[in-house]
Amino acid sequence: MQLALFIIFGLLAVAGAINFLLQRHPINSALSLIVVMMSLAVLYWSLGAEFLAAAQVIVYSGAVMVLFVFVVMLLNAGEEERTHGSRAAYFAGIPGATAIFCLLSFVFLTNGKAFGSTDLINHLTHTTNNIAEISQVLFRDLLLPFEVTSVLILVAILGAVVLARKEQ
Amino acid sequence: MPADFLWLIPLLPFTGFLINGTLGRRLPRPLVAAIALIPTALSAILWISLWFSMKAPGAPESIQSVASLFGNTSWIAISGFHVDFAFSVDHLTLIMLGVVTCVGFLIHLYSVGYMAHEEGYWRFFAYLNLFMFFMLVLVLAANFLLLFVGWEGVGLASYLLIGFYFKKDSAANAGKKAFVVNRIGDFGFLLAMFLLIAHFGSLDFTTIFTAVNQHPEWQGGFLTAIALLLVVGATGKSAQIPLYVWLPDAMEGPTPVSALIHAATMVTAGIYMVARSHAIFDRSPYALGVVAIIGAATALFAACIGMVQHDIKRVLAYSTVSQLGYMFLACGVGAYTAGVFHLLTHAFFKALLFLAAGSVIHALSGEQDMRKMGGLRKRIPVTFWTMTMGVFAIAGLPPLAGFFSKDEILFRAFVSPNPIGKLLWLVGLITAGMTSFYMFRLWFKTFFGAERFEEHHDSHGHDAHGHGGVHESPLVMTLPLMVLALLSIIGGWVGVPEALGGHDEIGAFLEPVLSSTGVTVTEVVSHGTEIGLAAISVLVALTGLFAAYVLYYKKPGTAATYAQRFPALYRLVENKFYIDELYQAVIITPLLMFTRIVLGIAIDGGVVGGSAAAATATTRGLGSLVRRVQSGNIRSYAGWLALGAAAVIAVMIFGYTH
Amino acid sequence: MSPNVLALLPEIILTITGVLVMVAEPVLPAGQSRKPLGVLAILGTLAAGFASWYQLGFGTIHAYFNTIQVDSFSVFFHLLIAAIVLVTLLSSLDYFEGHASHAGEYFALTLFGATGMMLMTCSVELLMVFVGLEISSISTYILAGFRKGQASATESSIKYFLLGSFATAFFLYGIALAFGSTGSTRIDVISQNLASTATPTLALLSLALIIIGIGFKVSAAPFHVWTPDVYQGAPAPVVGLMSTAPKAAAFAVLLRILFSGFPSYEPRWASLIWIIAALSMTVGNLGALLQRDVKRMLAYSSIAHAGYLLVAYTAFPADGIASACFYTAAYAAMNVGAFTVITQIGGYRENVRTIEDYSGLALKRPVLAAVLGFFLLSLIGIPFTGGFFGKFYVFSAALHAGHVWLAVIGLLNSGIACFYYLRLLASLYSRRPAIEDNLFDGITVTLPAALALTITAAATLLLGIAPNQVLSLAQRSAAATAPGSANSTTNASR
Amino acid sequence: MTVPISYYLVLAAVLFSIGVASFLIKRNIITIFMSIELMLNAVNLTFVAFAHMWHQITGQIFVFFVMVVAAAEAAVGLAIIIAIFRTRRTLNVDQVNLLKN
Repeated sequence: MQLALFIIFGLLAVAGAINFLLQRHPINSALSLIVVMMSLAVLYWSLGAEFLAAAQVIVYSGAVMVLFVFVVMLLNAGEEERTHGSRAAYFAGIPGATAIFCLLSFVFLTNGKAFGSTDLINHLTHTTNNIAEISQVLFRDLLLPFEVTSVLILVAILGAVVLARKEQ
Repeated sequence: MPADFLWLIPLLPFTGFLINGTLGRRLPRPLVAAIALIPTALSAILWISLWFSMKAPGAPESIQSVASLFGNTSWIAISGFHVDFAFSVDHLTLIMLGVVTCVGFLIHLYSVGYMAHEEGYWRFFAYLNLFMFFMLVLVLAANFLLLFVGWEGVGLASYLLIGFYFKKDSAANAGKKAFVVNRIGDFGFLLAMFLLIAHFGSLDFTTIFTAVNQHPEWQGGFLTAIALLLVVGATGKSAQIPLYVWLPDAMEGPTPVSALIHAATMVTAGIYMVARSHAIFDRSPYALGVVAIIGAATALFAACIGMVQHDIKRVLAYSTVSQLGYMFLACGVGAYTAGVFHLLTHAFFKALLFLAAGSVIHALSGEQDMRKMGGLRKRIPVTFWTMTMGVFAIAGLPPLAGFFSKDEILFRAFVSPNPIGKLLWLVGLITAGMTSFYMFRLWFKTFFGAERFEEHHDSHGHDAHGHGGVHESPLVMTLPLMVLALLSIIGGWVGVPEALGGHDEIGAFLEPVLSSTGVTVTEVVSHGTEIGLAAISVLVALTGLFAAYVLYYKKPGTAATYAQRFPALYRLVENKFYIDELYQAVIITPLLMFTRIVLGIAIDGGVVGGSAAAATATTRGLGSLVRRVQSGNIRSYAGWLALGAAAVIAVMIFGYTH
Repeated sequence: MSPNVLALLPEIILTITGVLVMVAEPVLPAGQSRKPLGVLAILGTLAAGFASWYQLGFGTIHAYFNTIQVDSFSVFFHLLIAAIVLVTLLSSLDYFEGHASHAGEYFALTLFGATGMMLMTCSVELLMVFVGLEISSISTYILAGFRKGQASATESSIKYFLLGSFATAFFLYGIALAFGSTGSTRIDVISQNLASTATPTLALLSLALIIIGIGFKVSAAPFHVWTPDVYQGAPAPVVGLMSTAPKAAAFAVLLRILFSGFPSYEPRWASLIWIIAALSMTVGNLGALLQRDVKRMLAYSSIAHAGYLLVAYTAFPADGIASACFYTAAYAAMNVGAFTVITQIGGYRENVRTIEDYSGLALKRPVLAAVLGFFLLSLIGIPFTGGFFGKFYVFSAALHAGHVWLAVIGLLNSGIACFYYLRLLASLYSRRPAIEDNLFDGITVTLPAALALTITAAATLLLGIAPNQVLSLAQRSAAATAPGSANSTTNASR
Repeated sequence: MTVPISYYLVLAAVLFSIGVASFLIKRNIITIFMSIELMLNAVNLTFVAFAHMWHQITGQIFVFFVMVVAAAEAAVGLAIIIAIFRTRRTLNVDQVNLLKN
């Protein structure tokens, strides 16, 4: 069943990503991205990260992407023109991106044996409670990063206020 | 004098610099001059007392003093390697110190008169004191790093002083050129230092030279590499081929600066450095050969150019390059003593010549072109007589200073085991004749013949003195001239060779420092040969005198006729063999083109970027060669980032392991 | 004091001051000067600096379940960052007077950014490094666009932001793969587990991606493309800050990751760093030759200096850390100093841009010109300045490690570099062309700015005359970070 | 039926590369920014896969932090985009190139 889930939602994610790439209207791109994120949420679930899956749906698709869509609407961004400001992006960038993909896949596949396979059942039986475990780590071992993110958010708020405010 | 006071010698001028540099602007001129002169005089007095304490029987051959800055640690300590802020004095340093402090003081004194009407008086003296400080650090340094600090420092001070008239573009450019060319030399010096660290784990003179002396089996190899790199440094500072180009341009600075920095002291730093590290050079006949050939070639080449210059200071500048070539030649044949001896006498007569030239320029309210001089002998008699001493000394006529030192070099070249020793001697001899010729040319053109200058009464010429009228300089300027003239006469008597009935005192004095432990065996030659060689060189000098006499005094038009007969050759020499243009064409332009093209193609989103914007940017300023390095497009940048990322990953995964 | 508080004392002080400034900003009436807030920020920074110094007396402190390791290495960088921020605040205290209403937020963001940078240098947990990096990056993205009226400022901001986030994704990917190959994100555990990892190529890949991310932050070639544009458009005091402090923090992170995390892979990463260093020096210096805009030229120069600094990384492990630390300090002193002068000359409007615009400065403002000249000489690497010893250490360290050619390339590059620095220097001391004679009339060097200049000039000089003080601190920090030392320290907390 | 971890990793690599490619190809600044989100999501998948492999919850925690950071970045990024739109009246990235050599 896990394989089926992987194939279906993996393909859906890739299809969403490609659609994201090909769509010219920002809204369509945003919606495709939401498809990718939803599919990823399912894959998280299939890897035993059910809390993360929920957070992915709520935070990412729900909040962050809504923000994007909101700004697209606000600025009334229409279909993007295919201007040709940069040929370097094609001559250098696309081969670069392809090469990155090839190199990454090469390493992943050659090391495939060492990674082993998913073992959802074992995972589920061994880890009693995903959320309890998460809070154990989050509020103990990684307490400091958690606290420090408040500074990060403070900076973000401050920045958004400064930048978006109109000059008097 | 206790060793602990060594650091006072450089520190005194530095205080002068600090005071004048910070407060000088608000102080009256006499006070500025006093602040600059008194520390220099004190340094000279300290040198004298040092001299006596080291000449005393039983005195140590060298004394060391380690200054600790900010606590008792070494100056720099990196794991397993440390450098102290240490000064040391031995007999070689003592001679250099004498030249720097005494000639330096005389030139300071002269400047009081020469610069009296300049704006930026305080700035000038502050820079001059700064120069003294760095120069003294250079000669006192007990290790290569501190020597390098002084080395760079004098370059900096020289840069500031050449560009002293910074409102004049040519002066600013000359300063820049001097700086850049010297950096090329410093590159070699730095590399040499790194090699020294790598091989000896130290930069200390004593440590390194002791190590070399303890290992007679070290021949050539890395020592040659170090020596050659040091030579690169020395060619930069001492204006030798191929890095001599900055020195003639450096004449844009005030004349006392030319006398102090570009004749007597700073430019000899290269020779000092080679002599100082002779233990290394002695092990590398190859490097010595290079030094000798560079020296001989420079001597001849610069003398050629000097023969046809019209600017009085430029003649002296090329003459300096040529004389420095002699000193290099001396070092190259292993005759370090002769090199240092010539350094000493040259400091006297060349400083004299420059200061006298400055006095001439001062008299003519800034005129430097010899074609507009002449007949000055009666108008400025003190300058004339002192300069005459200088000219005779540099021409190598006995018994003046230049004769003994130059003769010593030629003799050493003649008897050196170097396979081309005789050729080097011949080149030196020809150069001696040319030197005599162009110096007497200068002498005749300036002081004899018809008066070709105009009487300025309200002019503001080069140095903007604006007194008007041709006049002798004040005593404060002529006094140094007289002292230096005296030194130019008697300065050579410390090195009269035994063949001529002397005792070669300087040779004996420098023996403990410069004696070769190596293998430089000289041919044993009779005193007769030595006297014969001396006679030949005197003859050659007299020939030069005679030629100049005929061409520029007896029949003043002849020189021009000869020039017309060989127009191409004359133009070639007059334009200094087009070396500046050559460098521009071969090095600078290709470098700029390389940067523009390579960057344009390799990094550019520009060739590929938007065409309309590219066109405007291209026409807007940088010329058709300039490709836009960066297109300004975020996507292009991301493209390069992605490509770079792929490359980094590939190198990391498949790359070689060093 | 609880070890947890002690370990984060400087960061806590900075955050509290930042919050105070941020809260006070809207309370102050609209027309009133924001200088008191700036003074408050300066005091906070000073306090943070002293707090770091105080930490030095406690040896190595581990806190927050080993996510934080305060040792002489982190203190070194803390002090450096505090000093840079202090100078930046001093030089920009009057920068916004009469121009923008949100100077308070500028001060607050600077303080928060400093918090992030300090956290980067003292954390040994990659998650913490990531969060710190984001704090510092986001605040600099915003600071870069602070002159909102100017189109170039917002453009600089968006370029920095988009490309910065792009690079952050690579960095994050690197962390993910490091986690994948070792099962941990703590640097010391990574180092231990690497010995037994079943997937060494994955570890290499992760290191490559981390180097890409950090390489972007320190603007090393080939990840430097953003630098000139961003520096040109951003306000001068901010450029002074972001060309030094976040870079210092990123260099510190790279040192920790390479020297403590991946020491066993040294043969591989050293050759990569070798290439990056050589490329950065060359690209930076050749690029700078072509520039007319001074800020842009200094941007290229900062690329080149990143290259010099990376040379130190190839000297593993002996002198690498110490010389890298020293060079960072020397570079920070002279670069912040140069930008402080530029801030004073250009003012908020920044109408003195090109090298030609600077011509004749020495006639009108001799002291400013002399100070800028001094920093330029240090950037060239003249003795008696910090720049000289920085280069000297770095290159001699590289030679010790046997990288002769890298040192040669570096020296050649520092030769090229003097061309463009001298172009500016010569311009300062040249006669002014008759046009635009009033360009320098509006310059007023206020007391805080003069103080900032004094601090940087004194630091540059001191590093050139008596480098041993800083060097010994750098060597202590090296001892704290060198491979194998992590295990020998004692745990002060838990 | 189990799935090799490497499949997940390759899927993440695919998504990451598509993210990089869209950064290069997209013209609208907002969508370019979305491409970064896509890349971050790919990294998140990697984290989750490794967390599963190592039975270590830290990997999952990381994803939380990435989400927080992404949200913060989004707030700031969109504010910058609004500021850019105010001065330029365009969102086309090819027209944001005042600063260049």
